[in-house]
Amino acid sequence: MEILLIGILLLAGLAFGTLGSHYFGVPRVVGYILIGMLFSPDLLGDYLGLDAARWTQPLVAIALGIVAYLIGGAATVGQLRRLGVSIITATVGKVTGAFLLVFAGFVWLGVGVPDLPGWGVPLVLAALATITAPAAIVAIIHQYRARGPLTTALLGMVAMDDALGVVIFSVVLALLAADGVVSALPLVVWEIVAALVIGGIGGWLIERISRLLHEHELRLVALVGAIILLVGLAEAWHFSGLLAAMTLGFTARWFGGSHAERLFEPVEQLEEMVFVLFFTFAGLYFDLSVAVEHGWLILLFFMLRAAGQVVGSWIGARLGGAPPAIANNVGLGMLPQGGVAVGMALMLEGQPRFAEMATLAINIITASTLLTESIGALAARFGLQRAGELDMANGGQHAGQQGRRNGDEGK
Amino acid sequence: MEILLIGILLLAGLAFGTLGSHYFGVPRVVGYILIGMLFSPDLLGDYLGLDAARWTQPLVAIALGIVAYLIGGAATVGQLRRLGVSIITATVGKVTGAFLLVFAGFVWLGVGVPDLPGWGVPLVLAALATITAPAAIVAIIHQYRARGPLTTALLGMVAMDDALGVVIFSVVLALLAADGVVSALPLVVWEIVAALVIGGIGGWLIERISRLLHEHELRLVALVGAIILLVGLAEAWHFSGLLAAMTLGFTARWFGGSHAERLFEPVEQLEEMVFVLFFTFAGLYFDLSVAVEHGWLILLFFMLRAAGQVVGSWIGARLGGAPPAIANNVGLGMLPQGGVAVGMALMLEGQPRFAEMATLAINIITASTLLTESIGALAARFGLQRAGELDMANGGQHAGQQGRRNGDEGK
Amino acid sequence: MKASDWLAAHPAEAVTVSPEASLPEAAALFLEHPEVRDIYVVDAEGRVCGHLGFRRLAGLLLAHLRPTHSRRQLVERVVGGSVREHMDDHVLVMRPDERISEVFHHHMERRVEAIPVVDGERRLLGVIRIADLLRKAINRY
Amino acid sequence: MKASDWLAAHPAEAVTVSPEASLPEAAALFLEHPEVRDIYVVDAEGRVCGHLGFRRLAGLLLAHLRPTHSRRQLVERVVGGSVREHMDDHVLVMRPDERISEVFHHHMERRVEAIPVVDGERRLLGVIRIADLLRKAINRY
Repeated sequence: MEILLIGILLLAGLAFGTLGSHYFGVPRVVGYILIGMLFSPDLLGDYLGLDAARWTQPLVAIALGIVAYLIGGAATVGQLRRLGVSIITATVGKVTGAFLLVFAGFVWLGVGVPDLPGWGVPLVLAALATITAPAAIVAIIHQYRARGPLTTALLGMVAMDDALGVVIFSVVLALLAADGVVSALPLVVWEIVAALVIGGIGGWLIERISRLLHEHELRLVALVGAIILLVGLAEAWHFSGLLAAMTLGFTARWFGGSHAERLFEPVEQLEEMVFVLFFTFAGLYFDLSVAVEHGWLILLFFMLRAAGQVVGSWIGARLGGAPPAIANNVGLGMLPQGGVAVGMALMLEGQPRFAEMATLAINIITASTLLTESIGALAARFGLQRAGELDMANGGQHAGQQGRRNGDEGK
Repeated sequence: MEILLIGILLLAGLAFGTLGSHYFGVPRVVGYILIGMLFSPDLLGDYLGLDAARWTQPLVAIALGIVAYLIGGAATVGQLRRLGVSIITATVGKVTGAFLLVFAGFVWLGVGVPDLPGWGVPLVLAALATITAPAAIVAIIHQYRARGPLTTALLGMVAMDDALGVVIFSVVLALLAADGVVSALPLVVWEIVAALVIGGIGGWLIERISRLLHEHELRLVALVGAIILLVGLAEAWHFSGLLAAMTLGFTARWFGGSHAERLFEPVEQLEEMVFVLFFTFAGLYFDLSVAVEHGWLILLFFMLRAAGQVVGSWIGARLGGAPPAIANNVGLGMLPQGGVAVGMALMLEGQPRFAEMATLAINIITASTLLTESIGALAARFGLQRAGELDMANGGQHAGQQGRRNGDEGK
Repeated sequence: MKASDWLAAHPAEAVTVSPEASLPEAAALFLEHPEVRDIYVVDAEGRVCGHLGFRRLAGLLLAHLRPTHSRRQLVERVVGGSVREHMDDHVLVMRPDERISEVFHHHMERRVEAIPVVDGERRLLGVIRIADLLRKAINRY
Repeated sequence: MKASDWLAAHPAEAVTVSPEASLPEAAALFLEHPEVRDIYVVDAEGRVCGHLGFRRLAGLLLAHLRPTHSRRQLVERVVGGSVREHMDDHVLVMRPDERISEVFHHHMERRVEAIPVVDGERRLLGVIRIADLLRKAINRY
């Protein structure tokens, strides 16, 4: 039955996502999530007798490894250096701001679950709050032909902030696993250091290996195999698979020299499939009663994250020497939340101790994704417009054009 | 643990396969199988505490669906028509000959297992005997720059015979499921007809859908999603998923008109990964004691299949009007056995009633694959040489050249 | 910028072929126009009905140089056939009043180097070439 | 046929660029040679150290026309950089005594249109172009 469910989720999610983006201009993600919700146990799932639980966990772990690999490979050291000081400081400020405000807010409210220390849930939500999804922002920039220093800053920041988010989330998970006990600190250190070392060695190896494989198909086997192996090792030896996969990508890119297509293109083609799975799975776990009961938590998460990243990125950008026109608007442009955060929340589901927290986190993140993917696009547009980087005269005809052109094609 | 095992199998299999083909000129398949054997319970598997059982079944079903889709999409109706009468008759003759001789031989010997009727095991082995793997043959043709009517015939035949094999195997499985009871005949008809109808409708749909998806990544989601959905439906509604997936490919190609890259290229890139999984899994199931005990069965299978296809293709080719130079040699060129047959044998493992037969079939097919992939290449070379289609002066430097060139690359 | 405005500023003519032409005939067209990587198949009424790319054609005519084939490629190698059988009949086209930036990326996805602009009857008005877009882009730097 | 024999019969010169050149400078080279899709990056000693393809370059300089970016492409779009940073430093080359049929398919895999032939010091002796192979192939038909 799991095969059937995955097939349905992939196809129906894709159909709903592309139709939604085609006719209503919302990101595809929204359609993916809604389809997942439709097949959740509360709605069709129970009725159809579908059950996702057995397959979800390993699939999510591997899929998250694939995304982490791509995040790690986004930039070389040289590119990071040339990205510009203000983009780096603004990204760090944005991530720190969102993390601190969400953490403080949820600690202050005392949101928690029985199995975990009081700082557990706030810490996880704060880590999840640091992630921004690039797709909606890039689409807005394309649609309105935005151009200028704010546009450049936004593009650079959305490319980079996931990497920080992965590091933070990995550390948070390691801390939670140790339960805050000081004597468990060596385990925390192991979880992080082993991930960095093993991922780093793997990156060097996979770069060497990929030089010997000329065929796209064989490189795909090697790269996906390496990611799966790493995720499997992480499970067996208790280190952070997420961090290890990101390190794999980073070191592979580093040793690979300038040209990265060979190492990343085969895997990039799988990314959309991973996201369809993440979002539809997240939708499956969506529980209307939890969402309604915790509606104010969702709103609070959204507000704290937004406020935190607007203030944080303003401080960071100003410290990095960016002009006010950038510093004032850069936080607004980065609201959309997405795949990586959802995948991380799903990963929590795997460990029994975290199960209750996972349900809460998945519901908050899923609802917040729906919210930020729609509002976030408006906010990004507003920020870019305020900075005078939009070409309003020519923008905004996207949906209509697209519809007509598709009709023209084919025989 | 399953994640770890799959990661190990993918990477180690790939490494061993490519090294073997690089240094010893054997097909990669051989290395894949040997790695699987290395991690089988008899050897390292037990020691490392690895367990494949839980994951294997759904993975194999989906992977076989992917391969069947590609087999179905190999040719359009127009291309089949222009393939030439003698290629078609020779293929049919080859498949029929191998099927009949293997079936007759094993029935005569009375090879069976407790749970099944006496004709069960011979029927399954006969169906598995009809498959030929193209890779080793194409490699020989390329290596020796073969050119001529026999070369053309061989290329056409290896492209087509899998499709016949899939049909035969699907019918055999349906018959076995009905246990030969006449009252169960409607179920057999349903298993085949439903597969054709549902696969056909799916092919039409997926062709329509793929016209709307411009991005490679989205088409990959749609195509893989459709295959998974079909395999899942087949499981739920008890029709032949293998046949349905092949029909999906065939009708998608048919409705898709001439240009098929859009519909097949994204999936073709996954084929090597599927084969690495198939062969290493098959190696996992390899049981030395079974192979030794049934060594003479393996040899018999090999001999009967070879004799059947040489005689069958000779008759078929002559009936189709091919000159003796082709008819005499075409059967020799098609010994290599491979991925599809191995995948089919693995699929038997999924149903408890077939489990005992599956172990026997997997061991026979795996051993026979090892045998035919090495001997088969020699036989193909011999046949082509006898027909005077080899360019011996220039051939056979492959391994050495390759080694040196790789050393030249890079910085 | 609209396609019609672009064509007025950067006129470029498409190379066309009949669907009944053989593959070597199509190859000869590419060799006559060494800068071109896309030719368009037009029917007897002059309507665009297909696209044939240089790499696709080279892959077909040089198949014997490749040591691995998918089943699809095996059949293609054995069977041959006219342009009609190997063209992509799902051509992305632009209308004169469409904006280049809205359409261009689909063509990059499809790995083509030129975008045909057609009128309401699918008759070719011209092509927009990536090379010309690139020329304009580097003048910005 | 050996690479050296082919080059003697079908001489073709490679277009080269320095690793320090800017991307627009590299683009200008492509526009000067409209039939070329591959340029080779050679260091101060004249050794081949990289390859830059037309589509790769067009993708970089026309990134603003694309509505979706991978993270890698986002960074590339923001950061820019010289030819050295965007070239493929893993160039497949041929030696004069290698046979074309043994090497050609790796180049098709890599989606390049020409194979550079280099001497023992990795200095360019010429290129073997797919177009010329195609010309020879269609003469067989």
